[in-house]
Amino acid sequence: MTDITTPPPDDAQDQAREESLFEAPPLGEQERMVEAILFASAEPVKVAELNARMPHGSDAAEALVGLKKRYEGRGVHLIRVGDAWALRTAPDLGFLMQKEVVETRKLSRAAIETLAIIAYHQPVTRAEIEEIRGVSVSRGTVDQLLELEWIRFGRRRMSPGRPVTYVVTEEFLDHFGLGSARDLPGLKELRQAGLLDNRPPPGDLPLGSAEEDDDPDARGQSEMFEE
Amino acid sequence: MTDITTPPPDDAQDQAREESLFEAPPLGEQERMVEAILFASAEPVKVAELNARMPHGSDAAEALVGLKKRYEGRGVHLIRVGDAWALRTAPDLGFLMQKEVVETRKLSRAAIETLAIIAYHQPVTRAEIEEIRGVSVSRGTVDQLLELEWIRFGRRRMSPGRPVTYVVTEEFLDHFGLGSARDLPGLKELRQAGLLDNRPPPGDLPLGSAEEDDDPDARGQSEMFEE
Amino acid sequence: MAEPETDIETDTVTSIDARRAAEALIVDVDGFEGPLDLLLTLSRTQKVDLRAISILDLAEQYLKFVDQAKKLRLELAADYLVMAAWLAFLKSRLLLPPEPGEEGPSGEELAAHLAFQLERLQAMREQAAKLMARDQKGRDFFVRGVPEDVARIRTVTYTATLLDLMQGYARIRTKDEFRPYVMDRDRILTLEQALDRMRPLIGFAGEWTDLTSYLPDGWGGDPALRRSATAATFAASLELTKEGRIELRQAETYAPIQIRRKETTDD
Repeated sequence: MTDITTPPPDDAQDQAREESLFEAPPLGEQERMVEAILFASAEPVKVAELNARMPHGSDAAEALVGLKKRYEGRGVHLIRVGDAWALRTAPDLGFLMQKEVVETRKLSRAAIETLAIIAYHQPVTRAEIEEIRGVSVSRGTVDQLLELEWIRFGRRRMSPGRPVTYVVTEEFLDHFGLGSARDLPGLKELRQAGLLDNRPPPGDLPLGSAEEDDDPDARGQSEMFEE
Repeated sequence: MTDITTPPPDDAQDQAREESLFEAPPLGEQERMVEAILFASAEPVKVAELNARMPHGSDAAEALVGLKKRYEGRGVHLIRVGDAWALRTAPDLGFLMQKEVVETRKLSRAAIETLAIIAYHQPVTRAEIEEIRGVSVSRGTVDQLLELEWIRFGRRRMSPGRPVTYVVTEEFLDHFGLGSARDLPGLKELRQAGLLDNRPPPGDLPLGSAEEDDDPDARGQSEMFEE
Repeated sequence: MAEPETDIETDTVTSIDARRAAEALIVDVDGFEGPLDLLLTLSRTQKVDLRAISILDLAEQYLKFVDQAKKLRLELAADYLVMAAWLAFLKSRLLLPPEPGEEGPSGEELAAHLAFQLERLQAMREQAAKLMARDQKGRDFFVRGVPEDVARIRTVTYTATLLDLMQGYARIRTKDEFRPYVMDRDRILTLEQALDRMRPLIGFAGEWTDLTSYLPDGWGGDPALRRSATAATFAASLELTKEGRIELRQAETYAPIQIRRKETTDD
């Protein structure tokens, strides 16, 4: 009798190969497998490793061809990295990988004061602003207001050094809901509104005349506020 | 000093933005975008965030419908997690992923039961969990579930002592592949059988009599489950 | 965990198998999560649907279990004994007709609730098992292996209100001009200042306190300052008394003046 339980080794191998050929999953299924492995993998995966992880008889290289076609023109691409493969978001959609966060901050006290002086005294030079505030004005503060488009450069002053002046913009009026810079309340109104803690000085200086002390040479800025 | 971190947008960008106000990208393009965003994220992404990141006028919800269809039967699935969406590998391909398996700490029987009770009865107080299990809940059990981010604190119950309640999280839904807490298996049957009712014990039962003091107002399980 | 395959008959625990099962339960007593868990395990020996379970039989099984544990000198936790006592009570309620005028729920009601608790616990156990059998993230399905970072682009916008602007301007325009006027009053404590100072403090004056302790720091040394501060503080205390917020007393002429908060709850 022949020993049927132990076939010759060659036959066994052949049989296994044959079986695995029959057992290999359909190509569509292999594509799914490659897709899942590449999706979950932290690194690009070599074809050999794909084959090792997939059921016997699978042909990762062929599945990759199909998968590459499937992802053409999509939001995700199948790309080759050296001798390995990876899924990556389409390069043209890189702009989606950012999130815009808008943060609103209160303007600094220095900036508010500088802005107020420009609004009440425009056109006004930096030296004049410093004189009114009693402290120097940093370049950053002015830049910030320029960038916010709340102030802009006015005409140069016809005085030694021809310093630039600053004026407020339409954007400024818009933001603060003012028809014109003339609509800014005067000192008297500020006081009536309780914005001034101190008692009125004997003379109750109107804004316009206070201006004169600051800048005797300046012409034109005060008439805006004269009633 | 300047605080400005972003330069003003250039003209090209402005123009693009203006155009996009009038014309949302075609739906196919929106699908690509949603695909890329979800693909790039390990966490589920909320529809609102998708919309915020896509160009003006995009409708992520609509794009998701198309995308879901596209991924049907693939190696990667588009799944809903609460009000967010995520791409996940198809569960039937888990066998290919031995390399990616994350070893998780084995949960105790007490922890698993407590988790199920919270999921089905949420929002639920500790006293209610103890009444259902007939045994006190150890601090470690709750801590473990909190640490896994499968449960979190819900609103306090408006009853004497204002006990905290526990609810399950989006991470819980994601982990167990649930679209929402309504998708918990057998929820309807349990409710119909009255097994999710908060039925006060008649008189003095050795188990759960403490519950009465804690929470006389407790009304059934969460409104989450009400249709 | 012992899964008793054999019935423990309520009247005859004679067969060796049954005794072994009962002992297995007892030996495993640490494995139970409380008396309800034990009851649920015992109920399985009835081999019926939980809805059709005989609570009376179950009570007897439980009491027998506790008896045997005692015989084996196993120490049972208190809640097992509390449950035993309660089940004994339930048994008597179920067996004996209710006495006329007896208060409280009937035996049937109590038994029904216990059955409900058992059924609910059983249901939760089954759901827990189903939950853990679901496909799980990181075990059956997987997330993207190389998530991409989302860059956060921060845009800072600055705002200010018209009020800010006006206050800012008022600050500049007034800071020099009126200062001397205020400085004249440097060495005088006004009634308003004393009131401002006392108002937030009196809330804490539950006991009689010497009025002089309310003088501002640094006003007690120089006689001129002290005089002004004392006068203003006294005037302020009169004002607060008038408002009904404090009480004021003096034991005799020239004795220290004392104040304390008036309890508003009294009226």
